[in-house]
Amino acid sequence: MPEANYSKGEIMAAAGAREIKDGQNIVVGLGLPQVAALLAKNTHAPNISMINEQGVVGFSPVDPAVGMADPRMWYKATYFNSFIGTLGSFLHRGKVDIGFLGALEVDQFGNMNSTMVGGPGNTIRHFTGSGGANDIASLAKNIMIIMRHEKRKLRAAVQYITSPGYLGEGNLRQSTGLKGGGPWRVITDKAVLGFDRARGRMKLLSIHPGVELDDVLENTGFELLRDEQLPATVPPTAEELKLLREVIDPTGMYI
Amino acid sequence: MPEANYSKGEIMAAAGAREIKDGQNIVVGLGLPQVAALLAKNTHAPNISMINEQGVVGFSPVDPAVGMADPRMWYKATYFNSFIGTLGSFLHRGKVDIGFLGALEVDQFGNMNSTMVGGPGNTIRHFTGSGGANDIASLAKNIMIIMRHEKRKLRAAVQYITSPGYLGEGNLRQSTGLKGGGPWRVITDKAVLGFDRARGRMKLLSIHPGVELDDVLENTGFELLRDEQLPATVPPTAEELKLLREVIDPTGMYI
Amino acid sequence: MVKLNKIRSLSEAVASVRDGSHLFLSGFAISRNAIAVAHELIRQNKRELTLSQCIGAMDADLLVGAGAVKRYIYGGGSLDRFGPLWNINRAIEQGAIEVDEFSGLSMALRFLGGSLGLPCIPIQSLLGSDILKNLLNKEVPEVKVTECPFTGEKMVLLKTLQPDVAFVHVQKADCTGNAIIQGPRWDEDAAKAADQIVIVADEIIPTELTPFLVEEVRIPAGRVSMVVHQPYGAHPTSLYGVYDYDREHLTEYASMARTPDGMQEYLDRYVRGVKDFSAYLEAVGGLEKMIRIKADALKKY
Amino acid sequence: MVKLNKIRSLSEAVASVRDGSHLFLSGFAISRNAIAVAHELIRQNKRELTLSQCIGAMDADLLVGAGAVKRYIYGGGSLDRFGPLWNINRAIEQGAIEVDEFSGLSMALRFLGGSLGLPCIPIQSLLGSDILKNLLNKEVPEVKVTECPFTGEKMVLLKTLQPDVAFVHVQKADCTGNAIIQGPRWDEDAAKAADQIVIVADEIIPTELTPFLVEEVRIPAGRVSMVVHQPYGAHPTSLYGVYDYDREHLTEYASMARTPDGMQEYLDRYVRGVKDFSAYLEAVGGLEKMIRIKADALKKY
Repeated sequence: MPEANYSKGEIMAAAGAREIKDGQNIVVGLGLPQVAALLAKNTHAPNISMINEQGVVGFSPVDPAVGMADPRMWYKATYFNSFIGTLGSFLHRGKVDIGFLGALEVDQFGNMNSTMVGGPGNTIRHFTGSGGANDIASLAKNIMIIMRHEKRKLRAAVQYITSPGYLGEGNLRQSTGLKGGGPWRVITDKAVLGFDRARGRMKLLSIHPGVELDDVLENTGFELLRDEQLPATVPPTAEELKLLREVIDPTGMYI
Repeated sequence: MPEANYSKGEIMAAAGAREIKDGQNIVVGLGLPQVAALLAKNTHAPNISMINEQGVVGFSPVDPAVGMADPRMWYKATYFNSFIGTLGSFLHRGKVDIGFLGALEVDQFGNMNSTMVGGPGNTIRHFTGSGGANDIASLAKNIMIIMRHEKRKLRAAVQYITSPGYLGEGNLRQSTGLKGGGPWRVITDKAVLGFDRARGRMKLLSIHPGVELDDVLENTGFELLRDEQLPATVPPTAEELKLLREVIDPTGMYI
Repeated sequence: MVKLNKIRSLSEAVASVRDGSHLFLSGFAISRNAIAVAHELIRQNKRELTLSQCIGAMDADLLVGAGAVKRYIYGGGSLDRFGPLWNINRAIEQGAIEVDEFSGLSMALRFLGGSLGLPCIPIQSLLGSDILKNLLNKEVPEVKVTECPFTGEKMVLLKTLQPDVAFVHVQKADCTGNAIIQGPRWDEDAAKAADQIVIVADEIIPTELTPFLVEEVRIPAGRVSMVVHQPYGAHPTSLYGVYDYDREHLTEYASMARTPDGMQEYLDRYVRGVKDFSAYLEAVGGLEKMIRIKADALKKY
Repeated sequence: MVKLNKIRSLSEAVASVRDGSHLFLSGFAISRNAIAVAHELIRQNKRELTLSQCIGAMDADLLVGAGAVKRYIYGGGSLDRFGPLWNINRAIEQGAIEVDEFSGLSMALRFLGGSLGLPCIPIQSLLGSDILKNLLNKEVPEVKVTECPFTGEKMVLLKTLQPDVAFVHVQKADCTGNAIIQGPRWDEDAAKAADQIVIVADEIIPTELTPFLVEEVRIPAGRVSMVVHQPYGAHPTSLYGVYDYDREHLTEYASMARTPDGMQEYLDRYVRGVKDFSAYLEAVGGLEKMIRIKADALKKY
């Protein structure tokens, strides 16, 4: 296995960016989602609208930010409003093509937990909660999750459903009344995963160069659907790496 | 009877202005309502917020306008929004003290018609309809109507209830679920009328100087409640007349 | 970076409208009407349209007068002191169009709910009125009197509205669709309720400028399908800060619209009988008129 | 013309809050927090408060850490990369406060509905989640799963929220209460949902200037009860266009709030142990610090 000349963050950003089509409306959060979206915007998708849930649209950050509430994320925004102007008249109106989400845990049905995990004894540890995540998971046409590939994070069942995926096998999501399309991609540091949307289950789509299939399977807490032939994830191009390193994240804060 | 040194419009404006308290939120339309509110603002109530239903607040017009859609009405506004920002977050939120309304017809319960009247045969004539009038009548704490005193306009029953008053005798308005306080004053060119709010019926409060009681009663299409002692409406003061003629409506467009 | 260019000609944008569509036009009485759009819809002979507006305006009155409208959903309206909406009132009196008549706020809430993708929204006006009685008597109910399950209060539940296309005349927009509306914006939620938004801008600004005017951007590019550049496209209604209403022409319109024959003559003279909106602008006084109605920089009218 | 002067001191404005009130504070994570208000509420030892926010922020975390909060209604939150809301998470883990946890949009719609005086409003997220399951299990229901009577779609009906008092930190306001918010305004509807609005402005502008800035006025005077002039009142969180967040102090806060003892030490050092907000500003670095975090005119941070 040749040593790759790119980092895990870089192939994740590149894989995420390639899933984005020009002209789409995309809700992004801090970190790799934003990096992936900016990479797409700087290459094949210059006309995407990036949306920040609390009311910022069309921004073009030039300095690394510490979160969505950091005005660095709002630089050169072309629209300010409130949650109502983003999660309302974009998302609930059915006009968000891709919602990026992170989570503490994701399960085989794409359900996500960002609220709490059990601690020692009967205790719980409480985390960030939903923010807009539940709404985005419920209502966006496609959900893209970017996360580390670890068995404790990719679980058979999450401990708390903060943000619904397919909820369970079959058409449970639709019968529950959820209008968005549901989970669509999970980009990890080992693979690109997708979903069999009819069955509501996670499926392995490609493995990053240099990663073994067993490594993926062992670090996943449930059985992944997969085709017999598994392609390798296309690695980042020289142009993409140059953009990532020199323009989008020059201080290496996220990648 | 001494010849009055003021016009009917001037005593109507002055009588309307005196009903306004400082600091109130007031929805006004074109014409005498606006003149009355501006007179109050220029005298004892400098801190009222005047509200225009389509999304304009805090305006100070200096030129006569042809209607609410005329930007002359919006001059020096301090807030722009939409119907939602005026009829929503002021009116429906319960924060409008006085709503001024006009109407084709008003009945003894303060119900108002601005939609249609019967024509010859079985025909109807269709007019302006509600605009914000139904909402204002339903939700403002107090409704003030300024109109000409004619038997065909002050009727026992209106032909169409565009904007609800007390609907009928007794507490029908409350049991219908309407949250605003209902009709409160009707200022005509002959008298100031109010309501017995418990009974929901119109009541004569004062008669303009020079007008006979019989003149009022004959030109009202229903029986008016009244106390035995009826005061005369206080005529406009010299200061009020000066303001009306020189500052508020110098071209005499409305008064 | 290449920016998506959504600029289309007025005729291209209007050609995308299918007969039978539900349209929203941005007019309120005599202000910021989508007049150029109404003209082009008439010239392209679009039929069986449904129109919805919070408050009826000249743009809708033109379309009703031209026989293009099947159904009109609105909350009342007029041409302010220039007169009533003659064509709309006449069509209602004669039963020539289907009309759903609401109040200003109930229309505004139906659009707000539609802009948020909510299926329904409550209101606490309308109760006790003949407006509500008429609506409840209709075969296709879009209103329902009910109680709040939490407070027990009576309320009217309204079905929300989502027009197929909104045509919104604005002061400025960039070519990606970021639209600046100055002054009151009665039409902002209705625009966002629509499935497709077509911005008609009196002025196109460079995208580099948009971030500096961000506080005045009311409709974001991500919701906009097309941008039409049409100077004076709201004439003879006013465009706050850009031009005043044309008193002379509104008086002429209100006088001709008073009768069916007069209205047809108006349409022949100013809409059907002219090649395009530029020819209309010439017919109503051209450059000299436009200079005369230019807005004062301070007063904005 | 005399203009109503609603200017009050911070301590007067906060003194008007009754124990047990339901308050809204304008913070979102580490931006535009009502920090000066939170400090003064703590110094005046207000108790048993209910707080509600779309997204939890430092202002709420301070109040929970000081033991002033009985119930917190919110949609999740953090201090961005400075860390979690230590006090809030700890209080939830220990059952020390009542918590109603929603999502960002469901809180936003509850406030929007409250701002319009609607008793309830529907939403179509939450379905299928444990957030909804937890809320339905509560004794006082504020959510109900139902169907739209027009479309048959499933929806969650939410009881709307109307706080008693909203404290909203803004860039500029005039003395009558017209408040300018620049940048995103996650708090605009929540403010309008409240019965009383107290504007805390970093800068007071003359009323003569307001009409020229009208497009940026987000909360109108007619809805505002009091105006407090408090420069740097959002410190250490950022005020878009005025000052950046104070990285140094946020790091110190996040580190001290990590333990109950550390939090009490923080409160003693910076809140309870200082006379007023001016003394706090001196304690965190005074003029030199404020010059260092001044926002760049172009970048706005």
